[in-house]
Amino acid sequence: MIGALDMLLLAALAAIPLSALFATTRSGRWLLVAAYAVQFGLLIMLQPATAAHSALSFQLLGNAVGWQMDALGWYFAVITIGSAGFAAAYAAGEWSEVNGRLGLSLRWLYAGLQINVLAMLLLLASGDFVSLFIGWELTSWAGLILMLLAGGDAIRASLRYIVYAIAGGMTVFAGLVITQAAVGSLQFDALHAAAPSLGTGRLWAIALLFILGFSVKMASMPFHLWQAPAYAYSPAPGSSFLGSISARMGLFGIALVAIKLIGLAQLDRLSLVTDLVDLRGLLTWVAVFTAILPTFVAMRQNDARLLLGWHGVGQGGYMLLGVIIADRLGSAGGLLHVFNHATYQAILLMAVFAVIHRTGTADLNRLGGLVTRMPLTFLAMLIGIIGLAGLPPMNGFVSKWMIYRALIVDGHPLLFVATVISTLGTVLSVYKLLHNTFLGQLRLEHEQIHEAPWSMTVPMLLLCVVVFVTGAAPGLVLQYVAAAQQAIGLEPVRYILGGIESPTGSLDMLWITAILFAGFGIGAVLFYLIGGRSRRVHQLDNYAGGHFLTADVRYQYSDNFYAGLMHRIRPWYRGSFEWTESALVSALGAASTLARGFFEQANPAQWVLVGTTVIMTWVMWYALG
Amino acid sequence: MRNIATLLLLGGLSFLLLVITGGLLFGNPPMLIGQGIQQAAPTEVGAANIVTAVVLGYRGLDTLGELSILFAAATAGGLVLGSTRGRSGRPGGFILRTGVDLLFPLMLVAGLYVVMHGHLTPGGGFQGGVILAAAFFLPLLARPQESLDHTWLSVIEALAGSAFIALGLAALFEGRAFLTPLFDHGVLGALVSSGSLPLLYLAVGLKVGAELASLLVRLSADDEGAS
Amino acid sequence: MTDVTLAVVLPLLGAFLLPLTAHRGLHWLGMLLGPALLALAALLLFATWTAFESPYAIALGGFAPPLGITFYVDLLGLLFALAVPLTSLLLWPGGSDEAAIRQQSLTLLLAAALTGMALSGDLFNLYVFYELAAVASYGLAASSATGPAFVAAFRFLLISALGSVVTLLGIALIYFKTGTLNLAHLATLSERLADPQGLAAFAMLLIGFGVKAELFPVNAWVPEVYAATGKRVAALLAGLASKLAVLAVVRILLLVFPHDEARQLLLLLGTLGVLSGELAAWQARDVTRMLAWSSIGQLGVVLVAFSLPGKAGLIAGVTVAMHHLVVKSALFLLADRWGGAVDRLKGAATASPLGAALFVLFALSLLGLPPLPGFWSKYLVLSGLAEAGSGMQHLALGVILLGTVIEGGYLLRIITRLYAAPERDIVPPAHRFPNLFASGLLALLLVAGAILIDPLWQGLNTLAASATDTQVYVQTVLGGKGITR
Amino acid sequence: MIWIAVMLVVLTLAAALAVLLLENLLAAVAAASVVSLGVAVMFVILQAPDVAMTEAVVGAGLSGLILALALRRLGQATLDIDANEAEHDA
Amino acid sequence: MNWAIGLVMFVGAVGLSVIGIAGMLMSNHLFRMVLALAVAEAGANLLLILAGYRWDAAAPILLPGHSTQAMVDPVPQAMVLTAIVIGVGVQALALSLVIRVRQHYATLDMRVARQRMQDALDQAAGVVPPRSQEGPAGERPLPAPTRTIEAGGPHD
Repeated sequence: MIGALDMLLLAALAAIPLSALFATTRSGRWLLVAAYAVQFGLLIMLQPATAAHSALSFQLLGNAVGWQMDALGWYFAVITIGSAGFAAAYAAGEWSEVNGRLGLSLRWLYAGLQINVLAMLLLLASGDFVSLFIGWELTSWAGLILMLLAGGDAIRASLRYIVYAIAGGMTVFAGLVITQAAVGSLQFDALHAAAPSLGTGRLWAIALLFILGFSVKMASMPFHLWQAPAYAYSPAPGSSFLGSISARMGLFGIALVAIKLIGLAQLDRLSLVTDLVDLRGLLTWVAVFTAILPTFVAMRQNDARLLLGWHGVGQGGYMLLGVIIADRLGSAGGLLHVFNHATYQAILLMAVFAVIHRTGTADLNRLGGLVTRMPLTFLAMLIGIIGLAGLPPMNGFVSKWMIYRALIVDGHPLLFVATVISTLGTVLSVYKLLHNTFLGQLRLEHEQIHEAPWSMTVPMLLLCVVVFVTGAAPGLVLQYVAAAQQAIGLEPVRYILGGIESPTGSLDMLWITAILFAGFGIGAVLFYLIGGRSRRVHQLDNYAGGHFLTADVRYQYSDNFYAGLMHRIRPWYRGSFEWTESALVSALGAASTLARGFFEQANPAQWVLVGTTVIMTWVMWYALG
Repeated sequence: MRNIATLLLLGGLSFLLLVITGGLLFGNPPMLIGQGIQQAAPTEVGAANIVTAVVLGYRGLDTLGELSILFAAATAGGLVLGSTRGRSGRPGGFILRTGVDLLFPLMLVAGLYVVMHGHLTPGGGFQGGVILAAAFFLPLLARPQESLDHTWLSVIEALAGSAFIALGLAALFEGRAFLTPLFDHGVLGALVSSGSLPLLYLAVGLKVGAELASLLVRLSADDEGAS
Repeated sequence: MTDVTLAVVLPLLGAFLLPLTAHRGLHWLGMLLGPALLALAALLLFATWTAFESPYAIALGGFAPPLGITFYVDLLGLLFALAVPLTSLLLWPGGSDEAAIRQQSLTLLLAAALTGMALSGDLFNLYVFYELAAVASYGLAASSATGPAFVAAFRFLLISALGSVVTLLGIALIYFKTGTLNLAHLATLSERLADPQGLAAFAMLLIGFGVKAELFPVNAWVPEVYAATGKRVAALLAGLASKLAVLAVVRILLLVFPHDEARQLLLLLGTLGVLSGELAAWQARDVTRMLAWSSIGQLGVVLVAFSLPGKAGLIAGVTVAMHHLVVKSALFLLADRWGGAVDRLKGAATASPLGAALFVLFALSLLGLPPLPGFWSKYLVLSGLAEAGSGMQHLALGVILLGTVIEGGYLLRIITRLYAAPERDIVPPAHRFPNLFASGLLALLLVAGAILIDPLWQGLNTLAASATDTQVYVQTVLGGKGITR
Repeated sequence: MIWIAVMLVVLTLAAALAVLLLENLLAAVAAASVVSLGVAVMFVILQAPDVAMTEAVVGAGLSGLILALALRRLGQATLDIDANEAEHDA
Repeated sequence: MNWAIGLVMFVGAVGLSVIGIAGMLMSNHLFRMVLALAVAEAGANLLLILAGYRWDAAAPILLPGHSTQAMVDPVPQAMVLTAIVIGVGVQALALSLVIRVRQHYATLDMRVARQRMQDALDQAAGVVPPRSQEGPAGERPLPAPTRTIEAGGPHD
């Protein structure tokens, strides 16, 4: 019996060859966008509240393997297919034509996008550890397809990515086999049932291995180095898709294994040094540092894509923080932030790639003043950065508010301060992005730039609507978040259309939005009542020191943005992680040279002797002991 | 420095070997299968020389493998050295030539004798084969210009090896296991006895002789020049 | 007429007769003889496989088992024996000049010897077949007739000959203590070997047979031989010959040395092999040597798998071994044209898209991407290690996973070069058709393995159940009248 | 009897050392033949006439001959190195 | 005192093996390595024969009238027969390889041959040998003589 889940997976599978076939023509690409719409529709038809089972299930090597999708997976799947659909639509028009002419393989791009979607759906719909690992590995490798497409810098970044990804995958693999050894089965239920009776040693091993493996995909500290370049250098649709959702698969894994299967009660058993630090405490601090550090790294970036990439890493920290606090409000905030981040991150990346599409560069020191040329893109980016910075009335504010609230209510003042520092960094760096791209002096070479084509602006603006609507009425999303919370065994958040209801303080975004707009309205009314009027002048229509300015004079430019601040924080961040990573690579190289020397020495028979002698000594030792 | 380390390791190794094997019983082996073979060989195989009974009967497959190894070595040697061209060098003196001429038939007879009596007395196909090879090779030392016909050598080599296998397969066609001795055992100690063993040894002798002769010729040949 | 001895004898016969076809216009016969005999041997083994009911022993020469040499026919032996003619056919050297005929002769000898190793139930007979395989592979290693090939073959010969001497010492030691050579007979006497002397004997055998199995301290010949010789030969040695040597070790381990210490030794050496092989491959700058070192690492995994006790270990070991046989053979075939520096491969995918796709498929399977068979083989090894759960085994688990990460690094380095834009329009050569065809066949096999993994696993279960049961072996060979004193 | 055995072993070991230590390779080959002969006599003492005969014929005779021939050929081997060097320089 | 013979021979067998192995390890001369291999093999063969030796027994040949006499184990003798022939085959092959190595690389030194092989392999693979920068200065080829600056050149 083919169920709704099978229909969805089959549709995603069938769309892969279609993507490879149709990606080269414009109408074909729109057809593919429609295919995503179909998949989205099929997904909506699934009942998110009850787990949907796949008809496909079989025995593999003595393990029952099957697929099922519960509300958690469904929530992530909605974001996945949505991001993919928007990315596909964004690239369907002129973007593909231009880049196709430049040598980008559109077949691989669209097929790769669809393969990613299928792999992620398989992961999100996994029904046991085998299917979880299958989905996990497929997701890791599918991401590589999108990253490799761009060539050049992307290849180095993707090599780095894949080494991290395999390391993460292998850690999950180790967790899997140790789970099997400890529990005797690879079913989710088996671990869930056996977790309370497992010894702490085993539990530590299982929890740590899974969490480490998933953290690599999340790019939590200290595994954060790979993500920004790997995602940033991918082609536009790939970048916006990967940046929106790909890394969140790690969060899904942690929510599933650590919180649902192992359970909070068990996690609390895992403490080091007589209850001083426990695993959850450790993870919250990891999450907080992941939120802070990459944000300040982002501030230093001069490539807009990298800046956003680093923010993606940092925002992941918020989500992990929310989920790992795991109270009603915090976990809801963390999960909600997944959706919110996906939306505004997609907008921001799309806007940046629209600028690249027109100007050919993402270097923040070579842009500026584009607001007059690309106003719609500017608007989209403005809305996006409001979301990213977590300011009302956009949706980023809601999820961040919930996480802050949870931190305060649960009594983590230090964590709260730390997250506020992180938000400060976010605000500063997104302003750098907006300013250096759109404000200031228009560069001479960009005089003739036009607004991005409609095929690119419309998806952006649609997403802006989503960001605004879900910001004003977060209840639309919160209902699914609550279902997802229930699915992983947490208390669901109590939501209303406008936000949260809780005894310690409610949030109603409808009111906040209304007040904000009322404020704007009052301001406008006052401005016009008082008689203020504005007149548009050309940027060059002013003069300084008696000199008329011409377009080739760079009278307003930015370089080394936030120099003072950077000077202050540099002692705190000297790239020690980069240094550690390269030290590891060097160590590997040295070990490799040693091993090579072993194979290439002059008299290979020497090793026979050494080996024999050592083995014989071992034999004697065994004889004596 | 490295040699000193090697010596130290070697000393350690020989010490360990001596210690480990020191507890072995010398001169009184368990002989689990040896005993059985000694009792069964006269009736099962019929060879007076029990070593021959083992080599060609009980462990006949090892002998086939051994022939194959020799063949493999010769083939690989041919692959490495390439086909030989001419041989040069001063012809041997009168005494050498005459001596070799005299020796040739003697060695031929001696070789065949050793081969054919392998099932009765010490000796057999390998030893005899080596003597045969020497018999054919020595004249070449005396008269470097002459050369052994490689075609004939390789034909003998191939046919003798195939004959060994064919003798084994014959048993297989009769429904018995590969390499089961054929024919009657005959009288223990007689020249014509122990079934097909003498035939097998003849095949071994010819193959070994031909192979070693071609190997020797190849090694003694001159280089093909810088190629 | 379906006696499996024929599978050993026919290639030998072919090898003896093949040089005759070099003369008098018999080239066509020479071209046909080898493949025909191998195909016949494969058919024979396949017929035996399909008709197989229960293990049986063949007393060669008709001599009652402990006295004569026996062949033992069970599913494990048949599986590996079947792999021999098939792989040799796939990697058949071809050609009709004198050197080619010699090479074919050696290939046939190698095939015969390896089949013999799969079936033999006698310690010294194993050694003889092993030596035959070794001598044939020295010849094959030198067959490309270049300076490096000669040096590499000589160094190979030295290590291997030294190993043989050590093996001979080991056999002498065993004979000292037991007075027998038949494996079944030895199995009944295995408690006599459960002391330091017995363990030393096992170590000696391990070092000897380990040379071809690319065991850790005696595998220095691997990279240079594979780099210096033809890639078909490398595929034959890395893919096939190493597996049969491993099988010999496993037979000895299962029957004669069922002690924990012997297993631990194997585990230790296997782990070191994984570590050294993968580490060395990390810095390799040409494809051939990268594959050679990676093969050392993979063989280490095979040994680690076989060191696991009981059925689980055997299943895991056979799976890893067979997977590696398919994948490494195919990768070496593809490296025939791509064996040079990694950096020279830029743009190879445009010249040979099918070859590049196959390379990616095999590399992914090697890395264990589910649902390809490589994943399942790795899963079986790792879950076995986790299950067994001693400290040493957990260490091995970690090392294998680390090895996979390193492997991912260097294999991806090749793959990204394949799909990169060609430099200065120098496009690497496309593959020759036979190589592409052979690796395509192997790819089909791999995909079939991925689809049929569960039936295969169940088949392996029955295979392992009988192969790990020493009693079955002893009963079958000695007929219940095991001579013990 | 025992003294003969001891003498034989000492002689053989000395010859084996000589194989390693003699400067002249031809002499080393001769020493290797002596080792083989010594071992062959030991085989006789150990009641293994077949093996003794083989060792004497193969080990002392044939192997010595092969080694000597190879040594002769090594001495007169024309070298490909000149061609190689030329290639390197080019 | 016959049993003591076994012990003496045992020492001889181990001694020969160790001397042979030592020769293979400590010598870098290709030809001598082959010689040492033969010595080591002789030692192993001797040990194998010892494994079947009975101090009170005769050679395993049935003579008319003595059929009841105890005999030494014939099986190791058969094995050693095989091993000796294998040994000589391997030796011949090794020597042909040595001849070829000598032809190609003009050396009988293992270290030199190995280095040249490595270089040749690197060159064939298109990988620059890393040694060329690290080797002692004396072993590096001297830089080609350059023209003096006065003669004018690319600097101007």
